[in-house]
Amino acid sequence: MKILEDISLAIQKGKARDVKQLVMEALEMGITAQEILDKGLLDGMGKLGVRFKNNEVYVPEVLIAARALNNGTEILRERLVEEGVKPIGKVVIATVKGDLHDIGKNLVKMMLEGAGFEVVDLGTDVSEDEIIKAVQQENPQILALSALLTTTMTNQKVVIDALKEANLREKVKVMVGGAPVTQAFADEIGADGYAEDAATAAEVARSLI
Amino acid sequence: MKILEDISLAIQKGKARDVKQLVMEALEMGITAQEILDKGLLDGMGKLGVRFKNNEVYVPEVLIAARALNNGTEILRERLVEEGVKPIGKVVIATVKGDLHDIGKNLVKMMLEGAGFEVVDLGTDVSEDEIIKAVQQENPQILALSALLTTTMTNQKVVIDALKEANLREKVKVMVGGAPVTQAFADEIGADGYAEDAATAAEVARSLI
Amino acid sequence: MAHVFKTTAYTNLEDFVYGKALKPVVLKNGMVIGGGVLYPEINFTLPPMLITKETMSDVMRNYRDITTGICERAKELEVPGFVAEIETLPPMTENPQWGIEVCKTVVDIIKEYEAKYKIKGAVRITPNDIREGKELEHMWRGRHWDSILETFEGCAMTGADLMAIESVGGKETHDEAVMYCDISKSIFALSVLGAKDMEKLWTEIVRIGEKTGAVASGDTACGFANTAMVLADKNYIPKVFAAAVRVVSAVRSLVAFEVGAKGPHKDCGYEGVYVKAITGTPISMEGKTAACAHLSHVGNIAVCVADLWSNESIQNIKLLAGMAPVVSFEQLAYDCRLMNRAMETGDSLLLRDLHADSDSYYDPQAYVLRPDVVLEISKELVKAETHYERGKRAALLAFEHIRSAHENGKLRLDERELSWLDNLSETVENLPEDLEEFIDSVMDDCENLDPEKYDM
Amino acid sequence: MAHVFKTTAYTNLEDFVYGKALKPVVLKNGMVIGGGVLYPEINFTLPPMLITKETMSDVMRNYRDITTGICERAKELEVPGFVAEIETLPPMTENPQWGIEVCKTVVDIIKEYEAKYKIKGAVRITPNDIREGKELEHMWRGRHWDSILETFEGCAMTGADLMAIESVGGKETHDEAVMYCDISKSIFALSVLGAKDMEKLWTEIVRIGEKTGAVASGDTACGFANTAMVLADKNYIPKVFAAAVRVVSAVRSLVAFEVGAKGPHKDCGYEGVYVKAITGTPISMEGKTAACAHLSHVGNIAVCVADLWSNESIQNIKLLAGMAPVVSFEQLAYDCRLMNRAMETGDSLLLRDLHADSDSYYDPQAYVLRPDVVLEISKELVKAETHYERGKRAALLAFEHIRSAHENGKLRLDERELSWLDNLSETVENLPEDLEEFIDSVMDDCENLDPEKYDM
Ligand code: B12
Ligand code: B12
Ligand code: SF4
Ligand code: SF4
Ligand SMILES: [Zn+2]
Ligand SMILES: [Zn+2]
Ligand SMILES: [Zn+2]
Repeated sequence: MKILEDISLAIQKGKARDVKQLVMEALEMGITAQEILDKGLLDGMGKLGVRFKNNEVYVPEVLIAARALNNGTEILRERLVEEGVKPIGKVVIATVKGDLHDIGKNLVKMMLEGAGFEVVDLGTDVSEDEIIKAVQQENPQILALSALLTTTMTNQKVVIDALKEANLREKVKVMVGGAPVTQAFADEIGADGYAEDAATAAEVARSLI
Repeated sequence: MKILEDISLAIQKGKARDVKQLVMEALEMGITAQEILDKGLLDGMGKLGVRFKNNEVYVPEVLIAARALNNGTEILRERLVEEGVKPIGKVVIATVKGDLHDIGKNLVKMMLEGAGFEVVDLGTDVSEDEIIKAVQQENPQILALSALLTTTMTNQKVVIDALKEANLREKVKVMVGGAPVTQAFADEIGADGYAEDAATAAEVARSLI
Repeated sequence: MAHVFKTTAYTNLEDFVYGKALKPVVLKNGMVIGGGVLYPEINFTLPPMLITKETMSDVMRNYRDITTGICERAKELEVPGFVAEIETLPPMTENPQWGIEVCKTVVDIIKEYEAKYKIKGAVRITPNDIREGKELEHMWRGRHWDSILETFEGCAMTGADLMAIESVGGKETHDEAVMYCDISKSIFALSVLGAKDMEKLWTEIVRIGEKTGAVASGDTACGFANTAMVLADKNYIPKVFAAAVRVVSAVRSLVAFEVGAKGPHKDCGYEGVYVKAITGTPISMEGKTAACAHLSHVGNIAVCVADLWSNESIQNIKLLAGMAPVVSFEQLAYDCRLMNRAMETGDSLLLRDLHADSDSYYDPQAYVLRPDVVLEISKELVKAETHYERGKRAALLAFEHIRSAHENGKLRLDERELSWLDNLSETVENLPEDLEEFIDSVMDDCENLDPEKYDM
Repeated sequence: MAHVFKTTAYTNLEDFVYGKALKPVVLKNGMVIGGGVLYPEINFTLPPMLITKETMSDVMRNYRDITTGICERAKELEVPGFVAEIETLPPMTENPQWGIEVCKTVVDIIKEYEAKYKIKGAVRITPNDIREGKELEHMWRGRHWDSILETFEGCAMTGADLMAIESVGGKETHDEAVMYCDISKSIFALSVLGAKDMEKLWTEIVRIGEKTGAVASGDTACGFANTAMVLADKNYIPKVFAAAVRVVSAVRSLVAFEVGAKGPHKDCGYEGVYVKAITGTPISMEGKTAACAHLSHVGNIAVCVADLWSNESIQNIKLLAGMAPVVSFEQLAYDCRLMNRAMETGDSLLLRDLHADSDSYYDPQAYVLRPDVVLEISKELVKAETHYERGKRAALLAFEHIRSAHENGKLRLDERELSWLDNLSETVENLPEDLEEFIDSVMDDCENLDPEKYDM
């Protein structure tokens, strides 16, 4: 449908105001919120994500599109609830204890949101206790852990062990990442997923649920 | 005693003929084989070992001294048995399966012999089965494993696991080494000792028995 | 009182070369940095492990082994001298006694080798700046601030020769700037917040230097310009943005020298070339041999005016030849041998220019490190009076030089970069004259900034 | 029929420089090795892991990731071309289908990048020589021999551009020679056993080249000269011995060219400089950037006449910047940029000599790699008629040049080295004229040698 394509394009161009306008029009035309979300907003983010992965657009462009996306979903929110539509999944994300690097984590968050996930960001330097508490409260499908230091990456294992202790390990998939982390390390500590960059992280997250 | 000092010096200079001569004289003088061995032959090797570690002599010099040492112990052998003297320990050494590097292993062997160990050398590319068999037959205090390839170092763990299987792990201390091996790797696979070079290997071996 | 540099120390391109600085730094053991020899500066860090009370003996073993390995290789290769940098990791600054213990371990081994084999080595201590995160009370008082200063003083007393830091004043704001490529916010973070913090912090470091005899050396804008560089290298942000941030960051890093730092400026601050041009103090730089720590587009050009040549950082893990820090050290030593040989034969300017010309066409971040460009920009930069004006001018000068280089076929830029170049220049041109007005216009939009921590 | 080189290809020191060879090698994709550009040659190996049927998918993933990482970086840095060397590990030669599969994986990715982004890349396949150990039946027939040739042919068919090996004929004997610093046995192992094996082996490789279009490139005397170099570097054996072995090893490595190899000679064979001097074919060399694989005393001088510049080998492990092979590749790329820039500006001879002079004073192993020394020794070497005579002469020439350099203050040698120099020279001077007599005098003492495997 033309209007959904227009929404998708407006997202890709990061035009928050146009997105707002078009989403309202689409609703008036009687298109379901679900369809507007999937074929308009998320379609746009998805296409931009591909272009990001191919080095055709920069992060600020994706961030601006993500803002536009938020604008759009804001309007849809009520209707989505009415229609009983749920986000495709919920992710709790954090940089582990002792580690203050957050740029990588923020990019992962951005791409996850762009892929339709609801993301709860606990910030940086988050202890295993805080993470456990958040998992209990938020009940996410996925826990995503970032670490940038060779002296903190081991804390990803600490969190996984704490999950086991708390009998939560089976309830949540764990994804790990960050510059020093490798697939081999992820395997070794018993994580369910690993990705080298933010775009791949979103793909891996989708494959995990 | 002067003659023991002379033996020690002759060893250090690698003078096989002199060593032979002097050892016979010492025996005639009524010095025990034990004393000739410890304060003459092994003393010489020990001193040369220190100079080797300090980069004052080269490998060929040590090898030639080792030959002289053999000459000396050859003569003492019977008397040592009579006196009930045993070598300070027995070592089985091998380069693990898939790996043909033997220079490092040979140097370790040389330094172990110089330190008074009896060494059984299984050669290179030795499977875990062959090693187990040798441990059963030779009953050594120490098993020394060398590996030079990142793709064979893991076989050091394979051997340790096979020892456990065969209920031999408690009977023998395992030392590992070779260029890619580290103390951390040694700890990880449950080895008892690690050394970075041949001179240190002899020290570690002594500390293990 | 802060001394603002109003002229450049270097006026002649022929004098502006690696291994020689107008104001060399003489160390206790007689090594002269910037005195005619390019020395390696080796950096290292722990392999994957936790740092806790329980692992402390293992931590110390690592530092001991690293230092011994390096000294041994220095002896083998007859290196004329070297600097070892210790960048503490967060727990070592939070528990200053740990950081000081690490420093002592390294210093003692180096001194032992110096006594035994006449290997000349020096230690640079770089406490990591822990003034970040949820628990930070204030930038200039409280637990975090105290720990940093305690680490400096303790390490200086234990024998460290040089004191450096990669301070983070303004970084919370600059992170946002980088992600959105917001050049106004970048200028605000660097030349307002950063400069303000630098002045406070470096006044203290200089004081500790006077008290202990350690040299207050310099402060990298890593959290700013290198973050941008790494993101640009991943194609996450435009290179012209990262190049401009680099030049703007010089304004911030200079502040240490305005309050009394003496150099050598720290390795990972590529803006050091501007610091050297303006102050005449020696600098450390890192390039291709630091690829172990981050890939970059300035592998060769980085050495052009360096006085120390660094690998930035490498974990203590085993490579085929041996431990990685030793490997890095050997690579640095050979690079320095070549450069020093050319110094002896009188070919240093030629070698400098070969290095510069080999990189500068391919990337604007390399282009703004060209010795000729650095001198030209520096001469203009020092004409501006305030840090804010300098910040603006730095960005504009970078954009101008990049644009004209591109027009003259001296620099390749693709379409995407060109359109960012236009937008960014326009933004800077339209920034207000007045500082207060500028601050008002930017600060509201700074989500992560807590002005009270800066007494604002 | 084997062609014995009676003159050197190079007569003029001015022509003998990196990046240019008298007989360049043109690859299928148009890359010309020795045609005026120095290219990086990147080598890599697996991280700690076993190679079995079960781990094969992981093995392939490693090679895929390595190759993709390198191609990406080649694109980013706009490298004008590169060679990727695959040295198979033993299980991959024992099961040729594995080696061929690895080769195909690497070739396919490189071709994909060439098609998509015009990145020029070539593959050198180096099956490891498995003719060692207890189960070996014969050097030139049986399972081991067949597997090697099968790996060559399979990889050539799957798209490998260059074929190389580090063959081990005579190595069992040379190992003894090295440990005892027995120069006679070294000459026997290299110029008798080694030369004999090389002739058989390379005749086959050249044949496979003719059949498949892959280039028969060259054969490193690694198991000989690099073993000596590594031991000398650890101070286990004298450096003058290792230096002489290097020159003698040229006699062996030349045999490949006598039966039709075309170059580029393999990276880790530093004797390649002699091969280039004599044959005019291009060579690969490795120096400081190969410190990851082994430390050495020839970090700079190694590049003087190189046509490919290599890192020798690095495991696929993670460094702070990213995977280690990518890091190594970036370092090589910058080295090459510098050298190529000097070629453009006409400064290549100067840069060559700076590299040579920076190393050659410190170590005899570096000294015998000086371009001037290489040319002089080569000219004398080719006058000897047989491999044995050449072997003897190579050692003597090395000793002479080392001694006179020392006497003229151009090379530093300590006392221990000098006394070995005297003893070793004397030994070689007293070797018999007659080959049979020589063989008789040495062979008895060769514990590990089984002459039947060599049809002797
Ligand atoms: C010489 C050598 C060879 C010779 C071996 C000769 C021989 N008879 O041993 C030859 C040419 C045959 C060879 C073959 C190969 N090699 Co090789 N080889 C080397 C080289 C250059 C030196 C090794 C050496 O002898 N060092 C000197 C000795 C004294 O040191 P060391 O072995 O480390 O031993 C000391 C310590 O480690 C310790 N130690 C050793 N063992 C033990 C045991 C115990 C219990 C203890 C406590 C201590 C200890 O003490 C020793 C003395 O101080 C290294 C390079 C390097 N940097 O190490 C490559 C190297 C080990 N080889 C390598 C490779 C790839 C190979 C081949 C696969 C090459 C090929 N593609 O064909 C084959 C493999 C053959 C096989 N199946 O094993 C790679 C390994 C890469 C990897 N993935 O792991 C290396 C690292 C070279 C490189 N940089 O790429 N190699
Ligand atoms: C920027 C930076 C900083 C900034 C951080 C700013 C910020 N807000 O994050 C500052 C200056 C604060 C900083 C501080 C420090 N840093 Co720092 N830093 C860097 C640098 C230059 C870039 C990191 C970055 O942002 N990269 C860009 C992002 C996009 O990449 P990324 O984080 O890898 O994330 C991507 C992927 O990894 C993945 N990913 C990330 N997280 C996750 C999570 C999941 C679940 C998944 C699936 C994927 C995923 O997707 C992301 C996007 O594609 C690196 C160098 C480098 N080469 O990485 C050093 C580096 C990480 N830092 C280092 C060090 C040493 C420090 C300090 C200790 C320095 C010091 N001594 O003071 C402090 C530590 C502070 C602390 N407690 O954490 C070292 C680490 C060395 C080590 N031992 O491990 C590095 C490697 C630099 C170096 N070469 O030495 N640093
Ligand atoms: S570039 Fe590296 S050394 Fe410098 S501040 Fe950044 S992380 Fe630290
Ligand atoms: S030097 Fe390295 S690459 Fe060459 S043969 Fe030896 S081990 Fe192999
Ligand atoms: Zn640094
Ligand atoms: Zn090699
Ligand atoms: Zn190689």
